[in-house]
This record gives sequence, structure tokens and C-alpha cells, in this order.
Amino acid sequence: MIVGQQKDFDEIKKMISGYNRILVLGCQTCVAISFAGGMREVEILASMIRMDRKMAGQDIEIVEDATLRQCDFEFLDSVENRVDNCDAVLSLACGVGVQALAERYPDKVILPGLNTTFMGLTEKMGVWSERCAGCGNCILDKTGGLCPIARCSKGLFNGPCGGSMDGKCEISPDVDCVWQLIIDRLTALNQLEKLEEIFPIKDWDVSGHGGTRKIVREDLTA
Amino acid sequence: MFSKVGSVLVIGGGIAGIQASLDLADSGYFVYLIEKASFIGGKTAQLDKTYPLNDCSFCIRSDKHMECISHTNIKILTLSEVKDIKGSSGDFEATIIQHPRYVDIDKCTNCGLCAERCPEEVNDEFNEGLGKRKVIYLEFPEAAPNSYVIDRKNCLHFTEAGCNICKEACMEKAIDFDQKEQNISLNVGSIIFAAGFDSIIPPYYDYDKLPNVITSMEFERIHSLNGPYGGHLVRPSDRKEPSNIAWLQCIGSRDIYHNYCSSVCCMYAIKQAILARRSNKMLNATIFFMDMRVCGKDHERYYNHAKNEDNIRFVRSKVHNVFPVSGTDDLLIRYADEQGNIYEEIFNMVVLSLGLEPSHDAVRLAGNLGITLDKNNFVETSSFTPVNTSIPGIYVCGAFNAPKDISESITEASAAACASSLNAVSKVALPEPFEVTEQKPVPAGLIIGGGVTGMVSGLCLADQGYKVYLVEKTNKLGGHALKLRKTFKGEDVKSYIKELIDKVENHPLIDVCLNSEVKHTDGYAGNFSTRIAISSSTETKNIKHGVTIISTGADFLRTSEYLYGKNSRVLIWFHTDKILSEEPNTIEKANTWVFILCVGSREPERPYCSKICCSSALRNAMELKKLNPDMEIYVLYRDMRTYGLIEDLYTEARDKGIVFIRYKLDGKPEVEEDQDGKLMVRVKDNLLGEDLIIQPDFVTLQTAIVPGNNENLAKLFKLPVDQDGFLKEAHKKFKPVEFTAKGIYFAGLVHSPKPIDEAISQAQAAAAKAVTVLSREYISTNTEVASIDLKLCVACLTCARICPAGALIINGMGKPYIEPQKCFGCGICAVECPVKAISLEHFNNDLILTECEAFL
Amino acid sequence: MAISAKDLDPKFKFEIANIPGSELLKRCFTCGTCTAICPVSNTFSEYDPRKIIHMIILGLKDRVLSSENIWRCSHCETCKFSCPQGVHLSEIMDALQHMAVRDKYVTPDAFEKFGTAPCKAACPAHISIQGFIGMIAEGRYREGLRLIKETMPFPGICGRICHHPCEMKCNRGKVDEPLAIEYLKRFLADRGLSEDIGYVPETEEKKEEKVAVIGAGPAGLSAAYFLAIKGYPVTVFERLPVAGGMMAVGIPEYRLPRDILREEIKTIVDMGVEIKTGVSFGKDITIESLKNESYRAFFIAVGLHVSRGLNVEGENFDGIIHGINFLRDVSLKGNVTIGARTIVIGGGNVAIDVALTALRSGAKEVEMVCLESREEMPAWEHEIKDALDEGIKINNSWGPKRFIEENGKVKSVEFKRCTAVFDEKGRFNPQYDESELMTLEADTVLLSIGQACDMSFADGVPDLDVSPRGPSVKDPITLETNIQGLFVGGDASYGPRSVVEAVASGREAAISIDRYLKGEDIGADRPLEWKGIELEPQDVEHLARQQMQRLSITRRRNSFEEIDSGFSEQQARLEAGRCLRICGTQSKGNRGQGSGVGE
Amino acid sequence: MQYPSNIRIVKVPCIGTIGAIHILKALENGADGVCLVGCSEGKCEYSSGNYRARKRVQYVKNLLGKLSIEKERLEIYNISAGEARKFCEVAREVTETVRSLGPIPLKTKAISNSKEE
Repeated sequence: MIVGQQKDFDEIKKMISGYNRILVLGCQTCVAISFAGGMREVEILASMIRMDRKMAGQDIEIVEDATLRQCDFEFLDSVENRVDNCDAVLSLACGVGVQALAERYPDKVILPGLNTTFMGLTEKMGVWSERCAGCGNCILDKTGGLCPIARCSKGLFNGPCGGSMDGKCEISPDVDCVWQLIIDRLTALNQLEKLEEIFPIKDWDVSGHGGTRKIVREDLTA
Repeated sequence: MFSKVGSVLVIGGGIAGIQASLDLADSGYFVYLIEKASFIGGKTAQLDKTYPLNDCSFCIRSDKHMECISHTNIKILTLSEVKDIKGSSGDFEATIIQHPRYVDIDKCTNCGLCAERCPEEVNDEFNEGLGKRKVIYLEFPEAAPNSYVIDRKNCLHFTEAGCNICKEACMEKAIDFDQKEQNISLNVGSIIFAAGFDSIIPPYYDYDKLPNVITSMEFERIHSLNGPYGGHLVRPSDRKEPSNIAWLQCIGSRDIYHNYCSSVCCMYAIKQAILARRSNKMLNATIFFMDMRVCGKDHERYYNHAKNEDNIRFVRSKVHNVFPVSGTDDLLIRYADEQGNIYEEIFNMVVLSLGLEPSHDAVRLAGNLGITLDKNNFVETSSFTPVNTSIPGIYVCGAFNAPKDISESITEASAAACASSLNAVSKVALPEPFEVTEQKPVPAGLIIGGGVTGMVSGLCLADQGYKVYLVEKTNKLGGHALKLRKTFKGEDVKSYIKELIDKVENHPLIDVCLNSEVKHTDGYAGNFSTRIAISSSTETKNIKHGVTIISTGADFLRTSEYLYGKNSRVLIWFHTDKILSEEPNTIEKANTWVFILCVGSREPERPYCSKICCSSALRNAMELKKLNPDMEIYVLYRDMRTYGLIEDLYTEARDKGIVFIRYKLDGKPEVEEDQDGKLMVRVKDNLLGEDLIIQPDFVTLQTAIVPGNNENLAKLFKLPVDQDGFLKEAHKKFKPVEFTAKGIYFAGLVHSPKPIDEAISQAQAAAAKAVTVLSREYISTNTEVASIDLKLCVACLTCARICPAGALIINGMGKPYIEPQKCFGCGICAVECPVKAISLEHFNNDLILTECEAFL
Repeated sequence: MAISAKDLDPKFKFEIANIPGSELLKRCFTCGTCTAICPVSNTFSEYDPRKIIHMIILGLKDRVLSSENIWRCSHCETCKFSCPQGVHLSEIMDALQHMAVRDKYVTPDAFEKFGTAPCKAACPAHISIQGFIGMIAEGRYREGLRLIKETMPFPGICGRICHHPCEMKCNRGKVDEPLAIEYLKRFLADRGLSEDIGYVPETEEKKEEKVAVIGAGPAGLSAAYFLAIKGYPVTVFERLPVAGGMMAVGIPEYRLPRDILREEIKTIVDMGVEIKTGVSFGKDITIESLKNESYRAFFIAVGLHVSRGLNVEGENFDGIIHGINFLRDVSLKGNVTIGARTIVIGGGNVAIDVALTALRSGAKEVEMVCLESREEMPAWEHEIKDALDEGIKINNSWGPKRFIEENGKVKSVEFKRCTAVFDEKGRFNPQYDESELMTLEADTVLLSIGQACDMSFADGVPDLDVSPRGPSVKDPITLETNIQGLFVGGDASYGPRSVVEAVASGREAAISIDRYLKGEDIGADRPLEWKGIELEPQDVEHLARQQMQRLSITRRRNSFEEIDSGFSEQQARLEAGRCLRICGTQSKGNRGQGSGVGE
Repeated sequence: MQYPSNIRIVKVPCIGTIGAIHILKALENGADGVCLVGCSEGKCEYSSGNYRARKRVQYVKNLLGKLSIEKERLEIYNISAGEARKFCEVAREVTETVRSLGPIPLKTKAISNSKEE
């Protein structure tokens, strides 16, 4: 899922200054799960904004709402009225959602309340970590199901660097060296020989370096 | 045939009476609960905190009070006494006198205006006379029933005719001076005496003259937040904080007038010392004691903690005198240490740890009814029927049976509920469960473990008409009790077990599965399903049952100390039992016998007391003496823990001339053998400061009780295990036979070491709890259960991750589901749900929000 | 050094425990109370009673019996009721001492070397005086009372009228003044009555054998009391309509209020003793009739209830009354008419009681006349002082010559000078100088010159050896007579003495009767003699003896209200605090104080 | 036993049911301070409600910091139901703290700022 993190309140404040009717719109999917942009967070943020404005002696009208997914136009229809009636929409969806909103309502000011951080998973309640960099060319079959692109600080393909110490990455002792994990796992799977194969130079074309990516499935298109 | 009556009379509204009432009421019986005072709760209500958790006593018990007050199957009669009881089991006729309260409970709103205006002040008994209260008063703010009461004896309306101040003050017109004493006649099927205890009046120590010599109950009141000094630990004479306090143990216990141990004083004194030290870090707390009797679950650990972490000083010496120190309110204590050195020390305050006497009123009533009492006026019961009095249909529980603490009283109360329910057959309607699902509970119980405990639980359930599956790992019923000869009271265990096995095997509703083990279990209270494997075959058996009782018992330590296993004359306790039954010649030839206690117990790697070793050693020692009066018997002990009425055995053993020598953990006895293989025991005599060398024919080791394979069990049933490896109950004090998970109970040594009578009462208690589930028309759910709006749910799993009850599961469809039987309605999931899809039935988010919004 | 099997005698503990009084020995669970509370332990660190008991239980016979420590117990009984298991240290030490002598660990003169406090030794009833005083000092009143009642059923009575020989011997007297032992005893008794902490001794399991006691005076009642403790059914037969003997009809009420007497007799009745008053032995019942009622043992203590005669002319005129008859009538009837001018003849304590009672019965003027000089008077000094205080004139060294009548009623008495009361051998043999005469006018003359035994009891037991003075005792220690199972005691057997001596007599009789009924040797180990240890107290702060409040002289007149009002609690504790507490102990070593260590 | 009258009590089954939004709403709607009172640590009937609440309070305190509202306006205490007296003490203490802080800036600033305009 996509993991997001709410922007600093000061930044949000600045962003919305001048707008007196705001729709705070959450997204009940990925970012809700990462406790950044679900209905719960919408309520909290809305309350803070109201209080902030009140202390500044300014009026503000806030509408709180959330869509099931902001990244699908269909879900955005349901909030049409609300969008129409506000000066700006503060979206708590990921960047995709924000842009979908902007596309669906081209005349509206759409503001991002989150920084979209990574694709990852919930390690445990309250802890999320990155797992996939969306490179477009998956090699997990060769690395025991652990991705060196997303999880090696240096993005190395052929084993750890010299900074790997006691299984930890040299950038921080809190970060596991993914290559250590890969080796451990392949050892356990008795597939260590897979590492004897040298990775060829990776094709980064599919990773976005070749421009905005698009996928078309002819069989599904109308 | 007479017709049995479906209601039960419970005499005494203390914690035991309340528990017995609740269990009976929950099983569908109608209960009359008779209480002498104006409120229920008894002595427990006066306590501040309870050991060993130092829990606020009120917090936990108040639930029980409220439950009891509001239960539709319980009729509480406060200010009432039983005048007479006629009839017999199944059909008793009880005459009750109810004294007027002069305040209408339904009208009184506790505004307190009446008391504010009342001109007359008297000593407050609830605060042990340390404070004053008005004549119209509420015993304590949380008293249940929560209504004022008039103390007629001191009320000016009655004494000086005509004072109507309170009546005029009351806005609700709740005061009614015309209320009259009422005679109430009740027809009940059985009766439970839960009359509790009275504290012994301190006989000496100048208690009446020295204000800073206080009783333990006074200490409880002083330390209580709702007590006379607002919870500030100050001494009565000058309201100053004491900087050193002495606790004197065995006041009114273990003496010629009360030659029994009151069981609870060691623990409560430690608790009080800990609390005192918490309220004043600089305070010196000293406990003067004879034997530290902390035998219950986790009690030893509590003691060790008090000694090592809380810096409480323990002095092994009985103190008989307290002298005033002239010019101060301080007190001087003179005591002798074991070496005979005499010391004098000054304390700011002295607490007398008072013992327990059976309730005087109850003794009188029981005497009139012809119930057999023992020489100390406790009700005489057998180890095998620990809650039955000498009169069929009349049962006893709590401190009127023998001195005991809250958790044991609660256990026994449930046991009494179980036993008495067999006498009162017809049931009344149960209150409607809050939410009715269509399912009925499966009318069957699964009992794991075929020892005495399991068999007793099984019979209790089967006798009430439920199917019982009794699963036993070995090839026969009986468990470790098969190795025992006699109880501490001297009853024959062997014939009891034989009888028990007969009953179990021939009971049409009991299905005994020998050589069997549980492989898998699933479900919830009222509807479990369990797979059982029989070791001899590959066959498995699936059982549906409404409740589970775990009674897998415990094991004993196979020690390597004291030459055990190397010399055949070094025995473990049950070998002694065996020799006693089978080898009288050996005994006749033996001149000297040594018992070593605490083998493997109360040591750093096993910091708990095995509870039964002292009594079993003494019982066997007495038997040996009986067969060979000339035999010299030495008992090497650390603390003689013959708690409660077992003290008798200790007295008797000393009378018979058995020699007791105390050893310390750092000076354990040494057992050696000489060239001829003869045994030699060397032990340091603390009093004389010299080594004593004994040449016994036999040495019996009282080895520790150790937990069985509870880890597996815990995993299988998802149950908590404590630090020592025994199963951990939901609450040490107030839920002694339950787990947090409903529908699954335990009994016996799987929970902690205990003697046979306590195991049996626990077995009955577990059965009583089980019946409260089985007897329901429908599987009941909790009153407040969270619910999920699946339309909103995004299956983020947050709820499943945080639910403390484990009630939230995500089904195969990726949708969360709340098991209503498990959910206890805490609302944590509702507040954490990122998409706000969860709400609490009676307590939804909007309600709180509305309240939070209502500020301007 | 290790103790091994050869040092141990497992039978030892049973041997000791079989000795009466030591039964509970084995109950000891070494709590240490005895050691902490023992005044001897507190001054002499070698003495640790707990260790001794422990050694007995272990069987260290040689070590215990050869130890000097077993001789150090001062029998103060301070520990008696403090042992939670009721082990009686003092009795056990006694048993050990006797065993040590018997088994020749020491020579019998060891008994001489150690003893007890002089007060206890001096008390005829051997009350553990230092013990009960210690208990008062510690506020353990109930236990103090109980301790007294172990050897004395009448603390309230003896706390008032005892001649307290104990106080003469009190070591404190060497410092300033002796302890007010009598009054302290009274304090405990009064407190017992007023605060309902009165102590009714526990009685042993009821026995079969019935015992009859003739005479409900202090000796008879005491015997009944101690026999009741042993569990015997006892009946006391009394000729008078009230129980108490001289305590009821001899000692005037202003010295001994009757409710005190009643309460202390009631205690005995509460213990199961039956008292039948108005029954004359020799007339209504006899030994034979009692035997037929299956009484198995008898104690005769009929007292001295008739007055001696003067053998003087005119002795039988109206208005001449025998003092003890007068006292009895006042006690029984309450109101006896008496002339305005009264003469009392006699110089003993009874004469003073008679004189003071006369004063309270309406006499305007009371004069005493006695043979003895002021110094020779047998009455105690404080009693004489009381009489003088109340305005009684005492005429010393006069003997009655003749009585002079008018209309058959006495008018005056003529006295002759007495020159000597005793001869050179000290025998009573008065000499007179007939030339020196004195005549005193009198409306009433009260004769108080001695008491004798009313021998009519002998009709009830014709076989009993008697002398003209009363029943003959075969053995003054066991109080046996020539008849098996019949014992005599009290004043009738030894002459006029005090209540406490009668109590001692009754107790000895009870011991004898108990042993007789059990078929034991009556005379063994008797008498129990106590040696009081003299002490030279040094560096003791002077503290004044507490004084009792007394009724003013004016209020005493015409009133039988009690003169002495007793100690307040504060006074009692201050007074008890004066006790040296180390009497009877040999060593003066002092123990250190400080903080003991915990476990 | 009395506690200050300007305290408004909202009863909840477990302190764990109070979310950040509830605290914020209360402040937003005019409360000058919020005090959460739950069972003693380790004594939660629902095992962990009070523990969660404590962490949540920290979180909301941070939010308040961002709004320049004094963090002291929010506090959490562990008081068991039997400790009425302690509750009163805490209530007084909290009232005192809040009183010394003055009305929540939400009200004062709103007024002064609007005056400036």
C-alpha cells in the first residue's frame, strides 16, 4: 500500500491561508491504513485548523469528508457538491489522489495535506516501512523475496558493500542490511548458489526514467 | 416426597455471601441475601488495598456489589438477622427480622443534606471508631445500597422524642420514622452460611490506653482514602506522620485461647507495611513474627519483594509488651532475637495484626440449629466436602468455615453455590441476556485431568444434568492423590478416591476418556469444539461442549539434593505414605526419622511455597509416632506453615514430642552417609548456635510441587501462565477460578500448590462458574459489544491488531468479525479505527463527542 | 562443637512434661516471648528461658540439669500468662531443680542459694507479688489479677485487711519505703470488679469425688476454691446465715465493704462450688450423713466464733456484751442498740474493730481498757492510730476487777492496775496491783479478750481427736487428722490468725485432699518453702510511696462507709514503678540496648 | 468531599475510548483544559486502555504545541474508582493549573484579534 505522512501543520497553515471555506477530504484506503489521511485524521486536522483560525481571530468554514478512494474518478463524484461550495480542497490522499481530484475538478484549488512517502507495509501497529520502489523490473525471485533496490541504501545488486556490520547498514545501526537478510534467507532456503549469478546491468527504462509510465491492456479497454 | 424449593438463603453479605449469591443467581436460582449491616460488602468494604497486587479493593469489588444489587434473581435484605430456621433440606422455613432503615432507599438521592443538618455525632464504627459520623449517615460514599440510614439507638427523634431536623431537611421526603421492624418468613431449598468473622479484641498491649497502638483494621481505615484521615498515614494521637511502625503478628492467634492460625495476617501485615512505605519512603517498617506464613499463590514472592525491594524489616520474635515512652506518644518494644539477645526499640506506632474469630452471631445461630462446630467454633467440615455442614442442605463458606482470605472465600463461595444448588431444584427465569443470538449453549463440559479435582468438577456438572467428558492422559483416574494416605485432618484419602472413581465411572452422564489428550480446541463460551486424540490409536474424537475445566494438576520435584536417589533411605513424601501403609515392620525397627521441609520450594529458582509439605510431613510424622511411639522424629523446617486450622496438627505434633529445628536457607541441613551407608544429618540449631548431628534411619524430603506441562496447555487454550509455570487466573483476588476468556475455568494444582480440601472446593467453584454458562437459555453476550460497519471497513487490520480481548478476527474474506462472546466492550478499536467504521453499541463516538461539545 | 545422639536423651522432655504444672512444655514453639519479658534475662544475659526449654525438648539432659541457669528463675511469674502456648516456665524450673537434686547434679543446699523475692517468700499465700506488680506497671491488669488468683481467691479482701507481712520484707524499704503491696493488690481486685475484667479461674474437667467443707470462712472457702480449680464438686456447709466467716461477721464493713466480699465469694460459686448456709455441723449434718451422700473427703474449718470469758464478778449483767457477738450482730442485723458511754475491754485488733464499730453504732463516747501497756498492745500500730484518730481513749495497763450494776444492768466497771502481763518466760500471766483502782461509768461494756472454738461441731464427728481448743491436727503441714480423708484448718486448728494465713491453710488442705483422692503421697515435697533474697539496693532514686485517699474523721463517725478509697490507676502505676523488679535474681549485670537486626 | 464545580465530567467505560478528536473537540468547544482520569497503570480492566490513553495524550500535547496552546492544559491521571479523595485533589490541582494559565487562547486571542481588526 501507499504510505503517507501528514505535512507539518505550519506548512498546511501557510498553504490554506486566504481560503475561508475548505473541504478537508480524506481517503479511506492506503493512507487511512497508515493513519495519515483517513476520516479519523480528517477530523483531527479540521479541528486543529478551526482552533488555529479562531485564535487568529479569523473565520473559517470547514467541511470534513472522505472518499473510499481518491484515485478513482468515480468515487470523486459523490463529493461534487461539497467541492463546488468551497474555496479550496485540502486532500489527505496520496499524490495520486490529489492529482485525480485536480483532474476531476480543474477549476478548484487542490492542496496536498500529505507527503506521499513510499510503498510499504505495516510492520506492526504504528510502524510502517518501505518495501517496493516500483522499479518496473522485479528481481525478487533472485534475492529470496527481499528487494535490494528498495531496501539497500546504496541500491547494490551484487552483495553487500564494505559497510555492512553485524547485519546492519552503515548508514544507521537501526537499518538492517538487506543483503545480510538476503544471504541469510537464501542460506535457509538452500539457494545460496543463486547469488553466484552476476546480475546484469539493470534496465532502468521501465522504472520511470524513460518518462511517465503507462500501461494499456487492450483486452480490457473499451 | 417433598417438593424442593427453588430459592437459596445466603446468610451474610460479605464478599463470600455476595459471590455465592451471584453464582446461584447466574445459574437461575433465586437468592435471599441477608445482611446484618446497612450495606453489603462486609469486612472487605473496610479494606483499603488487597494483597498481593496492592489493588484498590473497592475498584474491583464494587462491580460485584453493583451486580448483586441490580441482579433480578437476588433479593437483598440489609439490616436483617435470621431469627430461626426450621424444616429440612429442600424445604427450609426461615424467619428473618428486618430492622427499619427509616430512609426510603428508592427516594434517597444521597444528597447528604440530612446528615449535614443532623445535630448528633457518634463514633463511626465503619472507621473503627477513629472518626465521627452523624446519626443519619451513609457508611461510606460507595455503600451499596447507596442510601442513608438512621442509627436508631442514638437518634434524637427516638431518644428525646421529636427531633425531625433531618426529615425536614430531606427534599425527597425519603425519611420515614414510622418504619417498623418486620418479620419476614422465607421458604428456601438450601442455606449458605457466609457469616464471616469478627476481629479478636486485643487482650493486652494497653490497646485501650495507648492511642498509637492500633489494630490492623484501624490501619486499613487510616490508610483508606475514604477513611477518617483522608488516606494520610498519620497516627491517632497527634495526627503526625509516623517514621517507624511496628507490626506485631499473631495477636489473638496461635495462643492458648485461639490455638489456630488466622491465615491472613502475615500477608496483610506485609501489604500494610508496603503501603506505609509507599506513602512515606523514609518510613521504617518492622514486622515481628513467629513463622512467616505466606503460602498462597505468589505470596512468597510478595514477601521476598517486601524484604528485598521494599526494605521492610522482618524480626522473628513474638512481642508481648508495648510500653509508653514517657513524654512522647511513642512506644517501646522489647524483644529477644533467636540468640537470646534482648533489644529495646522505640516506634511511633504499633499495629496489632489481629486474628479472626468466627462471627459471634453466626456461632449462636449455628449452635441453635445444631450445626456441628469445632472447638474453635468454626463450622466443622470434612476435607472431602469442604462446604457441607453437619446438616444436609446447609452449607458454609468463607471465614466462618476456617480463617481464610478473600480469594479463598470467593472460591469457597462458588463451591457452596455449587453444592447448595443441588438442593434447590426448580429454577426461576434468568434475566434476559442483553443480546440474544439464536444459539443455545452446548449442555456439556469438557474436563481435562482425571485427578480428584477433575472428578469432583465432573460430578458436580453431571449431577446437575450436564454431559461431561473427562479426559485423562494416563490409563487411570485418581492422579497424584492415589499416592496419599490421609488428609491433614486425618481422613482416609484412599477410600475417598475409590468411592469417587466409582461414582465417576458409573455416572451415566460422564464419559471418561483415558489415555487421551486434547489436540485442538476452538470456539467460545457455550460453544466449544475440541479434538481429542487417544494415544493407543490414531483415532481422534471431536467433542462439542459449552465449557472447559482444566484440572491437569501438577507434578512433584525429583530432587538431587540430600542424597536422594543415591541412598535408598532418603525418601520423597509419598514413599513415606507407602511405607506407612505397607511396611509396619520397617517403622517398628526405626529409631529416628528426619523430615526435611522446603526441599526445592522457596528457593531462588522456585520462589514459591508448596503449601502442602508442612501438613503432609506432620501428618506422616504423627502416623509414624502412632505406630512406633518411641521413635524420635525431627522436623527440619524454615517456617512452620500450618496455616488456619492446620495449626492443630502442629500443636499435636509438638505434644507428641516431635522435635522441630529451624534451619535457614543459607544453612541448609547436610545429609551424609558413613562407610556403612548409615545416614547422618547435620543441621545448625539456631537457638543454641551449635550443630546438631542426627543419625536417622530414614530421611523424608518434602519436595516441591512443580507445574506440569502447562506451557502446552496454555498454547492450546490460549491461556496465560504465571512466572512459576502455573496457570494464571483472571484476577488473584476476585476471580480466583476464572480466566479472562469466558467459558474456561480451572481447578486444583494446575493453578498453584494446595491441599486436597482447597482443591475440592476449587473444583466445585469451577463447576459453579461453568453452570452459570451452561444454564443460560441462550449463549449470552456481553452487554456492550463493538460493531463494525462493513461498508466503511477497509480491512486495515488495526482493530484486529489492538483488540485486547482477541475478539476481533479477520475472516477469510478479509472482513473483520467481532466475536460477541469475547468482546468486552472497551471501545479501543472504535477509537483507533482510521476510517471510523467501528462503534460501541451503548457508547458510540458521537455520544462522547456530543458531551465534549457541550461546553459553551 | 556439635551435639550428637549420645548427648541426647529423648525421654527427658517426657519426664519433665509428666510433672504437674509442666505439662505444656512440649508446646513451646520458641517464639521468645518468655526471654524478652523475663526480668532475670533482662539483667542476666546468660539466662535465656527459651533456650532451656529448647534444650529440654532436644533432650540435653546433662547440660540442662547441671546448668546454673535453672536456678536463676526467681519465680516471679511475669512470664506466666505471656507464653502464647501456656508453658509455665516457673513450674518447669521448679521441676528441673528438684530433678537436679534428685539425680545428684547438685546438692540439696542449692535450694538455699537461690530463691525468690522476699515479698513472695513472706506472703503466707506466696502470691507472686513481684510478678503482679510488674504486670500493673505494664498495664496488664487482667493478668495481674489472674496471677494473684493462682494462689489467693480474695485479692479484694486481702487488698484491704491484710496485715501484709510482705511489705515488712520489701527490699525497697531499705531505700525509702516498702511498696504498697496490699493496696496494689486491692487496685487490681477493684479494677476487676469495676471494669468487668474480673477473673473466674478456669476449672479442670469435672471429677467424680465430692468434697465437703465445713465452715465458709476464708480457710473453708479457699479450700473449696482450689478444689474447684482441680475439678472437684465441693459443697461448703455454713452454720451462719451468710458465707464468709469472720470476713462477713467479724471484720467491720468500713474496713471491708460487703459487696467486695460478696463478689469474691460469688466467683467461687461461679466456679461451681455450692455453699449451703444455715446448716449446723453436728446438728443438721454429720460426717456419717455426708458419707451417705457420697462425700469422699472433708475439710473442717469452723473458726473461732465464741468469746472467751473473763471470770470476773458481774460478768453476766445486762449491757455486757461479747465483742465478737456484737460485731456479728452488727453485720447480720445491721442495727444494734448501744449505750452512749461504751467501754471496750481488750487491746487486740478485734478490740479496736469493736470500739470503732461501737462508735459507728451510736456510742457517743468509747473508751478502751486493756491489760497491756501501749507498747505491748497486740493490735497493730496503724489500727491503734486509727482508733486514737477517731477520738477513742485508750486506758493501758488496767484489768477489770468487777462490774457494778444498777437494776440488773451494768452501770460501771472497776479496774485494777496491771503491773505485768507476761511472766519472765513470756507466758500470759498478768500481775495486778490491787491497791490502784479506777472506776469507769458505762452503759455498755464490750468484751474483746480473745476467741475460742465452738466445740459443738465435734458432735458431727465423734471419732475426731480434739483438744479443748479445737480439732487436733496430726500433721500441721498436710493438715491430716486421725481420721482418713478428714482435714482441718483455719483459726480453729491453729488459733486466731489473719485471712491470708487462713487462705494458705485452705490451699494446703486442698492439695492434701486432691492427693488423697488421687491416692498419692500426701506429704511428698512439702512444704514448699521460699527463701526471700535480701538485696542491698544501690543507686536507687528515692520515690515516695503513694498514699491512699482516706475518709475524713468527721465522715467516719456514724458511718460504715469504707475509710480507704483505693489507688487511682495513675497512682497504681507509679507505685508499681517503684518496684526494684530484680528481687530474687542474683546478678546485677546489665544488658545492652539497641536495634536488633531483622531477617 | 468536593471537587471544583467548574469541572465537567464525561464518563466513559475506559479511558482508552478517548481519542485525540475528543480532546480536541472539548478544547475547541470551550474547555480550558482537559484531564483524562483512568485506572491505575497495569490495572486496566481492558488490559491496556489506560496505557494507550497515556500515549495518545502525548500525541495530542504535540498537536497543541503546534497550535501554541499550552500543553499543561491537557493531563492524564491514574486514579482508581475508590480513590474519591485523590480524585478531588487532582481535580483541584488541575483546576489550579488551568486557572493559572488563564482562559484558553482560543477564546482570548479570538477576542483580542477581532478587536484589532
